[in-house]
Amino acid sequence: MIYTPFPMRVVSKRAEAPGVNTLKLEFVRQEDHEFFKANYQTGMFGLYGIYGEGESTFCVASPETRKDYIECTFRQSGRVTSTLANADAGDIVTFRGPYGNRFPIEQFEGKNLLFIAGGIALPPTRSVIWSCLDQREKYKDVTIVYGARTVADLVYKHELEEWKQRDDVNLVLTVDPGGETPDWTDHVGFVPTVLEQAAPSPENTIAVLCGPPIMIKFTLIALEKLGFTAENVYTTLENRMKCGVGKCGRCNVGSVYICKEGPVFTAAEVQAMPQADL
Amino acid sequence: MGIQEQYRSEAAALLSSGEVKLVIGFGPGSTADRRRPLFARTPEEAEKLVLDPACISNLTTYLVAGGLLSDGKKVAIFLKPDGIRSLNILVSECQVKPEQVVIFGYAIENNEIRPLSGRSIGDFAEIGSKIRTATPPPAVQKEAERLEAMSPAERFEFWKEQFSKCIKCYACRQACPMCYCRRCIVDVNQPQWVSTSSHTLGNFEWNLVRAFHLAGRCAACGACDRACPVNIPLRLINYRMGKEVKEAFDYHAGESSDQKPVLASFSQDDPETFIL
Amino acid sequence: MTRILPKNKLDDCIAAWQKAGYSVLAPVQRHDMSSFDEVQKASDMALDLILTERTIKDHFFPQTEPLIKYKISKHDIDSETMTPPDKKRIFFGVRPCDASGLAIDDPLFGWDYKDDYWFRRRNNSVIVTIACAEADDFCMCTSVKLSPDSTKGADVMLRPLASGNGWQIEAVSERGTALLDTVSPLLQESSDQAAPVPQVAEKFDVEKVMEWLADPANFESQFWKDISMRCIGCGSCTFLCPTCHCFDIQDEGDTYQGIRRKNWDSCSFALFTMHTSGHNPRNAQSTRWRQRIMHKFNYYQGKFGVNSCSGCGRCTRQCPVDMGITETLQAITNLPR
Amino acid sequence: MSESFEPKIVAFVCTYCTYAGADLAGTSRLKYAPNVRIVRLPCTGRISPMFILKALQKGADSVLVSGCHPGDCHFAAGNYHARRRWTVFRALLAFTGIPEERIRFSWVSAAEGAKFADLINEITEDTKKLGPFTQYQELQKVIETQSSY
Amino acid sequence: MAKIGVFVCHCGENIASMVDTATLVRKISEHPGVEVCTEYKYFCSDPGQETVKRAIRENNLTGVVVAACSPRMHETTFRKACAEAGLNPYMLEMANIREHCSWVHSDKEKATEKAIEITRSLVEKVKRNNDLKPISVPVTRRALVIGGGIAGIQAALDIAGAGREVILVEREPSIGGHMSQLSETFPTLDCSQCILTPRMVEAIQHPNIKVLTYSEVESVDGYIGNFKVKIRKKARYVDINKCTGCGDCIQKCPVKKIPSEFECGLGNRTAIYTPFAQAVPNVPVIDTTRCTYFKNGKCKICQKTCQIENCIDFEMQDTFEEYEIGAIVVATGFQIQDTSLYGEYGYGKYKDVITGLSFERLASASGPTSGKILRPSDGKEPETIVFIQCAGSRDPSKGVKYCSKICCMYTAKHAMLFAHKNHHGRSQIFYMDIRAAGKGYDEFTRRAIEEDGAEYLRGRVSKLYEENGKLIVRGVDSLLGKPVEVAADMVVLATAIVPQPDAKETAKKIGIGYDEYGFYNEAHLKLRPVETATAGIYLCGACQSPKDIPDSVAQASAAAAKVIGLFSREQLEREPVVAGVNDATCAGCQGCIMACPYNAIDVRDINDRNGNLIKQVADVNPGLCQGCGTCVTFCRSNSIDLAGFTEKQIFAEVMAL
Repeated sequence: MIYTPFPMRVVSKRAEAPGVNTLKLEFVRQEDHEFFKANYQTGMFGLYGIYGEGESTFCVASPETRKDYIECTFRQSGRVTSTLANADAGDIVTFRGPYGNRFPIEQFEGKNLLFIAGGIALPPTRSVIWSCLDQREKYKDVTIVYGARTVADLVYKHELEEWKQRDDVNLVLTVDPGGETPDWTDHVGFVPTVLEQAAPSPENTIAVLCGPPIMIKFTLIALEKLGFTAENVYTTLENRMKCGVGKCGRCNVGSVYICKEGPVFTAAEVQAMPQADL
Repeated sequence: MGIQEQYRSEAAALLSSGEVKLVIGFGPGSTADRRRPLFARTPEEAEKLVLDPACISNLTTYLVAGGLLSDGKKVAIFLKPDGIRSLNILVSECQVKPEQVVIFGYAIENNEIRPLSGRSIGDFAEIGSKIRTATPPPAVQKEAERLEAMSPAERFEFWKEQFSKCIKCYACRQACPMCYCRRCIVDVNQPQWVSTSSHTLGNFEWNLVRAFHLAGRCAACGACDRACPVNIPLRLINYRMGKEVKEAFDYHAGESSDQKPVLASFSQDDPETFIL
Repeated sequence: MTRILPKNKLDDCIAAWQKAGYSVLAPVQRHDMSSFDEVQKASDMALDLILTERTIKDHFFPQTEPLIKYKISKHDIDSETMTPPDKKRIFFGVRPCDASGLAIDDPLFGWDYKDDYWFRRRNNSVIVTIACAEADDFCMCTSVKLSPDSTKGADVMLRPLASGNGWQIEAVSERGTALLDTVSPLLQESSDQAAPVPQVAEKFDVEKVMEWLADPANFESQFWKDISMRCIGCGSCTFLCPTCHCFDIQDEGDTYQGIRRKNWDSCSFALFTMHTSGHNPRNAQSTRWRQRIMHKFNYYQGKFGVNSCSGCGRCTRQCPVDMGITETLQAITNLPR
Repeated sequence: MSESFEPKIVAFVCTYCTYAGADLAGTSRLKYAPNVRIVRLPCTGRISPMFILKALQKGADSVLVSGCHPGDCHFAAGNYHARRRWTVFRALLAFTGIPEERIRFSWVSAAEGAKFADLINEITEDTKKLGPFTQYQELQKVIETQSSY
Repeated sequence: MAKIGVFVCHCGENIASMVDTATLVRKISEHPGVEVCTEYKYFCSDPGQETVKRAIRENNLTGVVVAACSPRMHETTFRKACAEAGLNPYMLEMANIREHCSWVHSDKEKATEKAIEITRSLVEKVKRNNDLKPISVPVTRRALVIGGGIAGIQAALDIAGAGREVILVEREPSIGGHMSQLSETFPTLDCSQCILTPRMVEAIQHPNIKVLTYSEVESVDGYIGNFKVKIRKKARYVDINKCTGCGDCIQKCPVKKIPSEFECGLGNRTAIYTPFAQAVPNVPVIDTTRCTYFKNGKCKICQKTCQIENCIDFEMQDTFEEYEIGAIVVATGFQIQDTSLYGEYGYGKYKDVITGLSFERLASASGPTSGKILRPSDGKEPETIVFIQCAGSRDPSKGVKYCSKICCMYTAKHAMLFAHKNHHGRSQIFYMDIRAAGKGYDEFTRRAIEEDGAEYLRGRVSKLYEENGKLIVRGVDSLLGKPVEVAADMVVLATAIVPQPDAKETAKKIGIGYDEYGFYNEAHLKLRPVETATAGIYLCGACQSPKDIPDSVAQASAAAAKVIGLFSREQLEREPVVAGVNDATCAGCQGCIMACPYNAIDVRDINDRNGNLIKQVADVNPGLCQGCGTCVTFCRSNSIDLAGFTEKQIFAEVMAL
């Protein structure tokens, strides 16, 4: 039935940043796994739950090239996320999904890719990043610009290290002024500024941008300055959701149900939505 | 000049002099017998103000909604005695600063409007003192007595039927001037004391909690009762709570604007006949 | 000559339907409230009501619905998906606006993912609409291009006879035809005329309204703030609306077991869109009221080709502060262009 | 009601008086009915009416709320505040048809082990006579089926 | 999820004999979140605690439930064990399956079931416990001693002697208390004044002691280490700093016939007076109810007499002083029972029926008769005195169920004093029992009988009347089983010791508990006899229960030792069970502020970046908060919560039952 989730087993938990954890989940039942494998594409999200507490929505942070498991990264804030954050290997949680649309990565083929993320919004970006890096040959230059408030707030530190080491990835890391540690050697500055300094070429380039509303706003301005068109910038929207399937009305913004017609939109599509409701 | 015209012109004057930023009164409603809240910001809008015996809502609800008074500016409001009583409670609970409110007081007697003299809450001490001796509406009292005469099982059955109708639209809460909490207990989900589901058990919890929270704070304006779209006689339960604090603690909610909340105070001689 | 259902055959009709395995639900007045509830005989029904206070939506999209029952044990969780009872139902005496409401919501619940809870109930139900004989000040079906005798959403259409002795009866769907077959001996042929359909004045110009709403420039108009200033933010208009369909999913239970439920929710509530971070995209009552109007008369139309309003007027009828769709749309209609 | 009905009684007690009184009943080896489950709070002032409602929802047939005698509160006045709340809450429950006999209030000091034991026995006996609180428990059961007409 | 360790203690056989611990362990092991569940004979033993610690370390436990005895018993023990194993000590809950279960039930199956439910519910609670840190509060090393009787003086001297400041408050014009009224003291018969006066002087001269006489505690706020005490200094109308104690004003005062309270009405005083000659400080006060000037607006003879300018000031007002205090010793003493309750003994009707305290004054060398035992009625020396013991004490009908403890001894003393002063005198004592436990006490009473001829008659007096100038005392000698009738010249009642008439009000002001009579409650009769339930407030002397001088002094030194111990630290660690406010949801109704018994909640402004007021919220001072949780229950929006007993914890506890 429509609102019945899959049981999932926690394989491992990783602390990413203060209050931020990543859970790696595996399917308990084969048929659920088959369903997931058949349907999951990068950009989609799910409802992660614990019986007794409820469900909470966040993206599938693992790429569509790795479907043996689901990874999700979330900040601990409400009732559900607080409980999920306490989950340990072996615990049973639930997953409902995958829901929503996807990043059309086959349309990105043969193009340069620019990933821009801020803070806890790296997970959705990371799903696309790995989906592309796992088929590296299909894409041209890959640039990742990632920033957080402080060094501690950077998530996926081990993967950042890995991307840094790779010579087929150009990683630009930054933290907000005041958020650096004494041994910090990367940039200090807000993402839009650092992006402008890095000045990636808009030529034949697709940008994927995820972050808090304020960052998106200023980064879009920066991208525009750099010559990107809104049609070539993709982003994901995260609204409060309950059903995930376009019924409950919560994520309705303008004529769009984020959960069904999103969460992936081009900047042009986002700009067409009533901004005040975002 | 009738009272309506007098208040209109006075309201217009307050607005044009800038003494108040807003006048909250009544205007014509969607049908001939309905009056709706009217917010006048200009002298012209004040001309639309209506005051007649159909103006029964307690408008104090708007004083505590949406940070209306947070800018420190003054607001004028049309209030009946029950509204004045509500205002007393809101002042005593630090939600409204009395100097920010200009009152156009009126009473409805025998289907006629009678003006109440005074413009600030301090001028209405007499209204407060009358609460002690006021008799509740006979219909409410009669129905409450009918219920009290029942066996507990019958009463339970009565309320079960009534509460089973509840749809948790929270119109009672939203209409009530005393429900000014920024986060209602029912919206607390850690822990979820009151279930948000509107099954009868959840409805029992919700209505009991609300009644308890209103004990000694209800001005008996009837806003919740009128607002309820499924006609639960909420007034009865609030009346019964008011009666309890009156009889047990000689407490009369809204008597003055400097009362201590009944449940935040005590007397060593409070009754305790039921305690073993 | 048309087929009629004589009033005095209604009891037999109910009996026949019950015998055929149906529960019969009809307008009733119980515990100071009118709603649809199961009846056993004609005298249980309150068919003279212009409109029940509650809508028949309650029986398709109940205010609270168990979805999943779960039991928590140490290493496992037992969960059992709950389904609505598989019970055939007849809704007798539904007003056209309420019946239309169901039809309006069908595409939403069936959009891509099918909401089984809605459709199981829809499939089990036969809607017997009775055209209105009366309307009140709040009725506004004609304003949304429906009418007091609209057959939208109906399986069987009844029109009251001028004599008051019964109804002209007509099946308007296959399901309706099948239902009438079960009671065909009770129906009569008659030339009795149907009572005139009440005149419901058009209160606003829905075309004009839709046009104004569609203009992005109006989204941030001061109009929204002014019109909704007295809105106290309760959910009664949404909960008594035959088409409003927003909901919440909540787990409820104790340490050992519980039920995941689907509960009505309302776009009027401040918490509806509140993120856990505290950010609320619709943080003022005016933005929430705007959402309600926009959703009903712009977004829904764009998505499903129909406005999400059937003109029942309940929103105004029971609003504690005398607001409602009619007032807002009237005001939009009268805005200077 | 059947002979074998064993009522469930939930007691909310303050730690300084009644909890200690129950401890004294223990150290004095006074025997009383095993039907009570004690929830320890610092003071009767901390005992919210919501606790009582939730206990009833969890199937309590009676609820006991108990603390220090007036004047003896470790926290000076918590029990006076509590007494007012109980007065009001009790009236509320009574008015909605939840029998007063099922919600009991008492003062049991740290020295009154015997009183505690007697009280539990008395409440257990009284509740046995009243029978299970099916009215309220039915509401809980109905949760599963309600709306499924 | 949570990893909870549950440790089921057998407590030898105490638990295991009535609770099937194996079943308990099995059931609890199945409970979600329980990582380890074991049983053991004595978890409180060293090896038991080691087991707990090891389990915490090995399993990375996030919480511990010890199913054993009452938390009042071993909570501290296991908290310590948790801390030693690296777990926050507040991640522990005790499931009381002994006092609340095995010891009180006799049906093993039901007891086991109950133990399971108790334990489960605490497992659910502990899952929601939070790491808490004890709260450190600074200690003001200044003590307040309330009451300047022998107990208060002793406590003050001991604390001062340890180098700490003391404020000694006495409501009478002089310190000294009841002891200053006594003639001689049992069992040594040394002169009361002789041993007391040096101590009074020592106290007033001590550099660390500030003596405030004719003063009363007005209010006490705050908490251990940090009390704020307001003291009312009643207007004396005589400047204490200027007065030399010459006594001229007293001499000249025209109002001379005021019955002296100190002399139990057997002597007179003036309107400007010191209660007794050795008063400390030796500075008079004016009794405004009797002073001619205060009554009629004329007189001022005292002022005219006084040689010091402005020393007597009729305009003087009560003044208030506030002190920061770290600890309080309550030594407010006692009163004797109102003798008007004793119609059958003719008190008030017959002048020669007097109380024991009056007898002390008659026997005192500094008393109204200069130590001669004379009848108040005619000033004649009595030949026969009847002493009636237990006049009120041990008499439930008079509201005194207890033994006043000192009467047996002082009656024996009185008989002896009488015998020493009047060699023909005859003492007849009606008694119920002779209670003479104490060092030298029994010897003392024997001496009264054997050497000084006190005649003890066991029995109660039923009637007392006057006949031919004699007081006829009728009673029954219960040993002989015969009625007795004694013609006495004087009757002395050993009246019951009762709390001060305003003892309950005082207790409420200070914030301590009292018993049904008004004697103050100690925290534990045996183990914490000088502490009250309120941290930082201690008791000594007869305010706690009737006591003689040795006991009062001993208790005073004990209380002083507690204070000195407290003052040995600069910081004090307190249980972190305190309330906290959620600023975001607080509606600022301020009900909690009014409800808080400790005035621990205040209003705090929330401003925006530009400093404009957004709203006001409640703000708990964790130093003042004692953790009762009254505010939490009051708060309608659940915006206050109490650490250690949070809404989440209690909810979980109830929902697991």
